[in-house]
Amino acid sequence: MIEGLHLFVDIVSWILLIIGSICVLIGGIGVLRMPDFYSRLHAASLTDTMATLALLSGMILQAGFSLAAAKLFAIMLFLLLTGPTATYALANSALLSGYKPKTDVLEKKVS
Amino acid sequence: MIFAGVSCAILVTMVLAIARAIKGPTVYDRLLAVNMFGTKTALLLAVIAFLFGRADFLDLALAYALINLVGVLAVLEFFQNRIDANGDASGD
Amino acid sequence: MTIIFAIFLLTMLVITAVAIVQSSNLFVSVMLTSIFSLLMSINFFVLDAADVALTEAAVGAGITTVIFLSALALTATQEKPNSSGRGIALVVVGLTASLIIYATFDKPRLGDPNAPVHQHVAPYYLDNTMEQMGFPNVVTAVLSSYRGYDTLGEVFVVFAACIGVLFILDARTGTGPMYVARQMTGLRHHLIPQVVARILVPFIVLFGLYVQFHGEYGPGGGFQAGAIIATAFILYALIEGEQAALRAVPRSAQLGLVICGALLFGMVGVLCMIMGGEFLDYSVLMENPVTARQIGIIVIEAGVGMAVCGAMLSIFHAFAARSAGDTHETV
Amino acid sequence: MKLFEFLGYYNYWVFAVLLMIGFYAVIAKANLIKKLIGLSLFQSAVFLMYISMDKVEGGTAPIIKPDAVDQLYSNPLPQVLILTAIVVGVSTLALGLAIVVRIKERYGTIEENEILDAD
Repeated sequence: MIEGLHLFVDIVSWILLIIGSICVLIGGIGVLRMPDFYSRLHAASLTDTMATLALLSGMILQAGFSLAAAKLFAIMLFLLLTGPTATYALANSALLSGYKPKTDVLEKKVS
Repeated sequence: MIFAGVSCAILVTMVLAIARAIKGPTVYDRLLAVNMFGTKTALLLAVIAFLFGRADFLDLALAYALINLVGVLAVLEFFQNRIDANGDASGD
Repeated sequence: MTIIFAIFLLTMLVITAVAIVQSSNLFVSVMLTSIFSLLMSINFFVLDAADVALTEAAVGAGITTVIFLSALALTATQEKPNSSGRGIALVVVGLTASLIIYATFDKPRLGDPNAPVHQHVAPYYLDNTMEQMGFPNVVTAVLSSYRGYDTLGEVFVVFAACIGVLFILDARTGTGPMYVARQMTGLRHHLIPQVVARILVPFIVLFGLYVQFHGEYGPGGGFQAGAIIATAFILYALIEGEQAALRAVPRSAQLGLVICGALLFGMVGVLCMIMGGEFLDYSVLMENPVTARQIGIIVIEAGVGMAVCGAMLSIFHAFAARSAGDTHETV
Repeated sequence: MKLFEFLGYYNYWVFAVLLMIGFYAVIAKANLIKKLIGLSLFQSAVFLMYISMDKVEGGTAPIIKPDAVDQLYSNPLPQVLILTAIVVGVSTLALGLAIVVRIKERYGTIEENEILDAD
């Protein structure tokens, strides 16, 4: 029973870690390949939220019930708090400074 | 072994972020790349701490998670002043 | 594994360094410098230097960037093109680089346990720290006890640099109109960062105190803690403006921290002499030498933390006050 | 194995290259802030070399694990030197920047050749 539980926790944490890695990679590629600043921001925020959540919860499951798990939880909490804040601040100040989103790419695709 | 894979994924993302930081074109793009690089550093440090089996070194990742915001806010603070002073928004 | 990591990270380091020097926009250079510092910190961590990595994290993530930016706000952000002497410089640099690389082949390979550097005093420190100090972090033990003189010197260098910056930038404790900084404007529009940063500041201070007092058992100590706590107050100054930050921690308090920290360190040494030992020989402070050393180390680490925190804060405020509303200078 | 032996010097090569990149910025650039950035690159290169020397193969950071037997630890001495040097480096950098700010106020420029012309 305990063996089975351990295996289950391991499998769940691996799945979470793999999802996290894929999200990190997608975000990275998006930051490089997206056409303008706001869409890049969108890609980067994926790594700030989803990847952080998946990777760190995977690691918490691996760490078990220990001090390390508490520290990982704190890291997750603060990353989830500061990452979107930085993204928001960036987007807001870019918009305030008059930097407009690029829309012609989308229009070309639609028409 | 899975941690080695995760750290490789994060390393590749860091390379991409550096490419964006060097390419630009606007200051905001670079700032975005720097911020992303900071959060990825925190994640990578946490993963490496696990990979090396010394989970007591998670303090480093915690330090980055806490103070990474300061750099971005500082750039916005001083940069906004610049823009107001010059009256132009291109920034580059 | 380590070697693959190292090659990856070090190559990124070189690319970033080239980009820093290449870029003609100084803002861009400073941003890339902060990436450089992050990479450096990971490198230190991979090379088994957790304490150094934490120091680089504490200093590089906040303070260096902020000081550079406030200096840029006071000077210029664009470098003027200038190509005179570039050829000679490139030749000199290339020659020297190849000379140094040629010389590295005489060095022991990375990680060689028989390298001369590992044979001298390091084994003594590693073998005796647990017994003589009673705590596991050898770096803290060497920093504050075995090599206490060095650290005292470094604290006084930080102290002197802080005094120098204050003299050069003429940031007096006076309250005349010219020294009261105007409210910074950059983050006035941003409500969400303000709220989040207000939540964050106490946690950063708490983490700093943890690093300060956990330094004997994990990575940490006075230098790192001082930088982290200073970063917290710098964040407060960024979101609330200069005036609010100076109300919270006035200039006199910052200078007091620096002076008290440096004096505390020195006084512990003098106290050891009064008690009949040598300068900074903590074992005479109490009956039990191990407890005495621990007490001495905690006190001097607190002194280091205070001095570094005060110095970083006064340096930041000296720059920020000038950039905020400085029009009185008529040299 | 031979390749890994050879790659054992990679840290020192990067040290040499970084050192010279920093040095190039100091001697070839006329902008004073760029010179200071170059100086801090130079400084970081030196830090990297010291920390490279402290690494021991199979070792770990010098925080002693009480229960481990025959555990190798990296050398604590270079770490102590660099730990203090990082903080001192920031304070001296701030001193340099303060001088640059005063030069800008006095001469109105931070380009070396223009300052020399103005004198």
